[in-house]
Amino acid sequence: MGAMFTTIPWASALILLPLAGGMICFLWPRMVNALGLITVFATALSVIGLGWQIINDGVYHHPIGGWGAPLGIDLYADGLSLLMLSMTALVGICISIYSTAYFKREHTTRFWPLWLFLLGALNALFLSADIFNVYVTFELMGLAAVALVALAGGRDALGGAMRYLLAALLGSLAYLLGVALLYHGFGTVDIALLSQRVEPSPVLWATLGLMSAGLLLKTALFPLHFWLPPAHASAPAPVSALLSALVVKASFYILLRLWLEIFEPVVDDKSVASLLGLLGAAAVIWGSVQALRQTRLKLLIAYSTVAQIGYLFLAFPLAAAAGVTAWSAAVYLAVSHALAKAAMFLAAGNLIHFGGHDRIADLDRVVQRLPLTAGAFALAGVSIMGLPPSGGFIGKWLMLEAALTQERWDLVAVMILGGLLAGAYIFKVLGYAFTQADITHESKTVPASMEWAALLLAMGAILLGFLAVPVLSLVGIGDPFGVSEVRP
Amino acid sequence: MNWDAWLPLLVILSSLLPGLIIFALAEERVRLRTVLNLSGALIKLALVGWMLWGVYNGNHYETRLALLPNLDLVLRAGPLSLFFVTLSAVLWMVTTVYAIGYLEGSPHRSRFFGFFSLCVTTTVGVALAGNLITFLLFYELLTLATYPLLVHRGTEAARRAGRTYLAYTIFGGALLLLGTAWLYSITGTLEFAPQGGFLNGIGKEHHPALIIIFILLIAGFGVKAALVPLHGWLPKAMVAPAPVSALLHAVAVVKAGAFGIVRVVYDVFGVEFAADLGVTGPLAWLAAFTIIYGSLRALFQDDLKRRLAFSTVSQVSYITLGVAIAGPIATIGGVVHLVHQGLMKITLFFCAGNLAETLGIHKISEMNGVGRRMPWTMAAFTIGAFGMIGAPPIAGFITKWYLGLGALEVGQDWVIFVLAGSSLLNAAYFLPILHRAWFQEPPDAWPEEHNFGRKETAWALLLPPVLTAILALAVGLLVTLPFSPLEWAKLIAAREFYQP
Amino acid sequence: MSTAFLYALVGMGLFSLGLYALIVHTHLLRKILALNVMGSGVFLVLVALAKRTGEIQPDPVPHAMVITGIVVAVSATALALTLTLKLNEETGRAELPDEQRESH
Amino acid sequence: MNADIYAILLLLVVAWPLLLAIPALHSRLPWSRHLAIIPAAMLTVLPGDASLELSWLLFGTGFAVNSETRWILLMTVAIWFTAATLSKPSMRDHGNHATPFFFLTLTGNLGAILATDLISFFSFATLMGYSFYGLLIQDSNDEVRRAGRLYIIFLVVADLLLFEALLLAAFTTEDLRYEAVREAMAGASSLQFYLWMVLIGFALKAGVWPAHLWLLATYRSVQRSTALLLMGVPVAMGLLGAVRWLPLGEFDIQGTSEVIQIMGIVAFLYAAQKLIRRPALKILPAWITIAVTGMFIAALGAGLAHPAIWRQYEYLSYPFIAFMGILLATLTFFTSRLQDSPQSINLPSPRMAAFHLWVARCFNTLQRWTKESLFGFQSYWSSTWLKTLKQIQRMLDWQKPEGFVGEWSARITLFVLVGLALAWLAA
Repeated sequence: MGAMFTTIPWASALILLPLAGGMICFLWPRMVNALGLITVFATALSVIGLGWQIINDGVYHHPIGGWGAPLGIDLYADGLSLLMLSMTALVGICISIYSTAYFKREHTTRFWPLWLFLLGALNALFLSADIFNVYVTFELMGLAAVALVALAGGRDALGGAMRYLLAALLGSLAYLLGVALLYHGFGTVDIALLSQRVEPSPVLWATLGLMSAGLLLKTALFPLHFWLPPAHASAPAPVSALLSALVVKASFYILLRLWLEIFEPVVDDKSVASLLGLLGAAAVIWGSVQALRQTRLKLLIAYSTVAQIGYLFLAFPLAAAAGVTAWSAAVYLAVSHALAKAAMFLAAGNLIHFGGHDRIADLDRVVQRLPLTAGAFALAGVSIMGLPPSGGFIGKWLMLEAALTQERWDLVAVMILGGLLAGAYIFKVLGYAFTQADITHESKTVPASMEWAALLLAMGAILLGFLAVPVLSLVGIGDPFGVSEVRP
Repeated sequence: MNWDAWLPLLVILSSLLPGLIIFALAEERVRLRTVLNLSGALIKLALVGWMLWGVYNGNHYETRLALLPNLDLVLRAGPLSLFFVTLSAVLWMVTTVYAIGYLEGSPHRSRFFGFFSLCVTTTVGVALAGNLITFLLFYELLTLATYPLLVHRGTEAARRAGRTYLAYTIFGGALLLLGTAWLYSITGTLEFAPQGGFLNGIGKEHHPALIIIFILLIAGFGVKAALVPLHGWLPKAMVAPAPVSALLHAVAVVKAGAFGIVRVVYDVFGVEFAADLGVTGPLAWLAAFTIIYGSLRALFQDDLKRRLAFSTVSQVSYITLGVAIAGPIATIGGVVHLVHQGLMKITLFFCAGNLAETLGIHKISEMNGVGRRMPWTMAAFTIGAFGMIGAPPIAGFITKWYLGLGALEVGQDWVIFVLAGSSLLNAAYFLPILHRAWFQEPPDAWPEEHNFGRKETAWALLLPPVLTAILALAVGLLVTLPFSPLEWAKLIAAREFYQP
Repeated sequence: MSTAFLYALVGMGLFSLGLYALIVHTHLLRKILALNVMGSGVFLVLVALAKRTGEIQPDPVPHAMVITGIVVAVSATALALTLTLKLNEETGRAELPDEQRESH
Repeated sequence: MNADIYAILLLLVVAWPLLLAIPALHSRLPWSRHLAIIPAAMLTVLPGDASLELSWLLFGTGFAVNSETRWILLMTVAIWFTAATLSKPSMRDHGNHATPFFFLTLTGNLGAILATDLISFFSFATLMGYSFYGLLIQDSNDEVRRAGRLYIIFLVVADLLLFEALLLAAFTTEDLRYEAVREAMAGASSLQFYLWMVLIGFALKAGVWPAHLWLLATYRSVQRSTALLLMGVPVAMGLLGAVRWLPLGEFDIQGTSEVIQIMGIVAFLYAAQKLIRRPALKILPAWITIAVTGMFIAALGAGLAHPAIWRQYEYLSYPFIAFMGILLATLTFFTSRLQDSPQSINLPSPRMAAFHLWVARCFNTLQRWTKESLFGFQSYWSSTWLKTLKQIQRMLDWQKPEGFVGEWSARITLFVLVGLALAWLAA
């Protein structure tokens, strides 16, 4: 049984299942909800299967069709990929459950195929072993995401989608140019091979610049974040959740991989890492301040994403001396942010669904009627603020530890300040849960599945605070952070 | 199955689980909610009693869960933790009864009692924390659990107070996080150890950093302990319902901060090491200043609860003062005040709540002759007030006695003058209240009188303050009996702080 | 300077030109065109650099990439055009709307 | 057997009036005020010494009765009995708000007499002192209230001083019974400090000149039964406390003892001078009290200077206090009977009024200063120079009320301050 379990090509299933599911949903629009849910659950099962394989046998490597790089498509999964895949599966399930109740009939037929394509693209991206595949999955992901944003219709959503599309394409093209140069320079697109072959050269520098620029644009790092708030704020709630939780993380994941495997060992100069850290710090402050200034709930959450992405980049300047700790921190922050932010957007969706608007100042009537949603928002907020016990706290703690061992007081200050600002904007919303408002407002009921989906995600973000030891040991499989240094 | 290892966790669960169930209860299920509340409180009391007996006989109770690599979540029941746990368990019980009476018929009770239970859960967690990170975890949770209680009324004033509270506490939490992480990066451990065992091996070059860490930690805890100038939130927080104020001032928030200071000085740094660093002296001065300042401000408040709040600012710093004087006897005085102040202050707040709830009295200027209308309530108030002044044989006297002796013992005679000044000011702001209540003629009509038949007020409102007042008197009168707070504080000092 | 390198430089030029146009122009159609120009530039670089080892047979891999890239570019352009049309229906203009306004 | 009865009786002396303080109880008992004194009266007439150790109470309490305390007890019982008779013509005690305070004060008084150690004495004296306030102001007119305020201020300060003295004693010796403290304090380094704190503390409590102000004020204004109690409660207890707390008969304390003697004599002369100038009849007993307490203080000073003499005559001090109490009470009783007309509730003397004005002003100024120093920074910065000048002027104003500096009260204050400074220097 165990043997059979390990022989199934789970990784391929991870990509093919959602793509096939998307096609079927497209062809069979009547049962789209059921089909979609089945596909998502099957995909999640595949993640468990793959996890089983990786935990038992170590790093997973699979050339599809036996072609091998550079022409064929290689699949590669280590602890880091597995974590990302699990995150995608978990968030995906909750969002899928939420979506069955959220969308109207005519929207479901469009939502499900697009979402399943997006899921397939994400899985493929996390499993990719070569940089060109990454480009293709980027594009698939990007196009599906843009279409999903446009799903809401209306001026804001279409404008947001358009902005997003332009930014995504620009980022992809920059990245592709980088791929071209890398291939020209070192003759392969396989990440593992590249990491053996690269050496300092002008080509490498050009590549570094182009790829980083493209990926930063896609990750929406300050000051390239301009497209994110309109897109994330105007999309339908589950789509916002997907974008903020998963899509942004995908490009960060690639940047992380490239940096770890290709650039970091070669680039002696610390200025690039410092620059990334600086931008991250600026993002934390700027995003938080902007979030605090917003009067609309979804924009607030979107700007919070801008800020939280900044945290991830603080790991770059810290990695030089405290590699494992810093990277673990970034990854942990990314995952807990995914759970928490998805929960937040879903909660916001509930509030909008119930009250018909997302003006923060008028939320009081709404929040009190939806205690579960308020709870979800609050729990997610705890993680975003980095308060214990939550995944966000663990991530922040590790990051602080890394910064403190190197006495990077500037970054420490940024982290602390970011936490304070986060507290301010989270409680700006939560304060309305406790006012004495008359309930005279016109309102619709919110299906229980929508409330529970948000709450489950938020509880996941909290629970992550207690799972640091197993999760970090899982990430360690395959030694993705390269250096096996001893912790202080 | 070794139950000893899970007892601390069970103590926490005994209020956590009822709290979570209460959240899910419908508003009108009063009976079930009451049963849940009270049974949780009783179970907790029983567990705590069991552990008290065990620890007295030298047992150890420790729950340990992995939180991070090399960093565990530790719940440990030592004498000091149990001291605080017992206080919370007993006063939780009393306050629950009071809250049930106080909130009868008001909206959002499920929410209230849910957060109420969470609040106690986190307080007990703070008490049982066996290392700094566990402490930090529960300390931050405490902030989150008390916020909904604070703004429970939902008025604009309540929301403003809530914002102020958060601004202070989240800032304090950030300082604490920074200090904790920094300490960890230097030492690689955060375990509480008597005499700050793990810091003794730290080289001289780290001493400046350690001083800053001490300041950070004390500032972080000082926010909740309302050390001047970090006390601003406390008087504003008076908009909360009376049981919340009572809990806030006597058990949960303020006390958690003071307890944190005790932990930092004794179990993180170690009192001798802290004295070597030269940080206890300034802390003592700050505490002394807070004591005087709080009393001075209290003089000018007409709002009863605000006056009591400033009185808390002053009184809680006795604990800090006792700890910072850094002698065995002063330590006993400081530690024992954790319980003494709790008993006295909770009595005063219950009484203030009774006045507001029964007669609509919120201001001291409205209190004329109230002693004739509500003799039992005001008798309890009188005991609390005299205790605060330090009149023998009430609990507050014992504290001042030990603080004074402790200060003499280590040659810090100036503390005596601070104590005297504080007593004088306490008398100056409590005696006029008592004079009004007992000796002025009552007005023709009270501001907003509720009818309780022949009784002076509802039983659930009357019994708690009377009980806590009797306790405050009893712990002073029966101070030499075993298991009295003072004897237990001596046990703590002997076993944990000043081991031979 | 080899011909291939010249082509690559031209590709780079196209890329830059497209980028400039993308930023400067407000009309969406122009932006889409600019993106396509950028794409062509990248493809040109890829094709040109395929002759990288000095062998007579060029490397097939970049060509495969270009084909994939073109497919992607076509679908992206299609999506972009659809969005432009929708946006035009909604606002009557083929430009990006201003940043979100306060009220709906 | 006999010892058990004594033990129960000793406990009852204190516990019984305490129990009666509960309104539900005393309002149901006839002659409750008299009943409360019964155990004490019984103890007075029973022969022999007895003691009771209550080690579980406080830091270990004890009650004892012997020939010395019996004198005091006798006096106390007599005064309280008279007061009870005077104050309550009716049998039932219903709705009188002062009654609980009557019982509480009684408890404190009896407890303080019977207590065998410093802490118990202090505890009971505190109970007595604060409850007595309730008796003082039961008439609740303005003058009474002013007098009550004076009383309570003196009481709080006295208690503070005694608390500090107690701390010093506890720091020196573990055993806080009277004899042990006497012996220990005689050789202690903090002796001077202790000495002065005890003296000033009890002088404030007993209304010894120059702290006689509250005594005069209250004596003038309260009703007859309470005026009677004044002699037995604060005055006699203050003197008793001084005798018990001071390290008398142990050690020759040069210098300080002379100062004390001089102060006592000055107090006596001052009161005598007043008496010669024939004050109103009603106030006469108060001045006599002040004269007598002055003499007593002088005697204490002598006792401090000559331990041998003190040891020889120590046994006399208790009957002296007792007789003094009874005498003064009787005097009070009769003078008030003589003047029992409505006009005798006389107006405050101009001097007293000035003093009250001064106290009120001081208090207001203190309040304003504190307020300004606490909150005034902002307004200070924003205010114009003129405003600041005005503020300064206002702050200076209190120093020159018309004719005030020529008044006694200022000299008295100065005197107290000098005393304090001396004590400080001596310590």
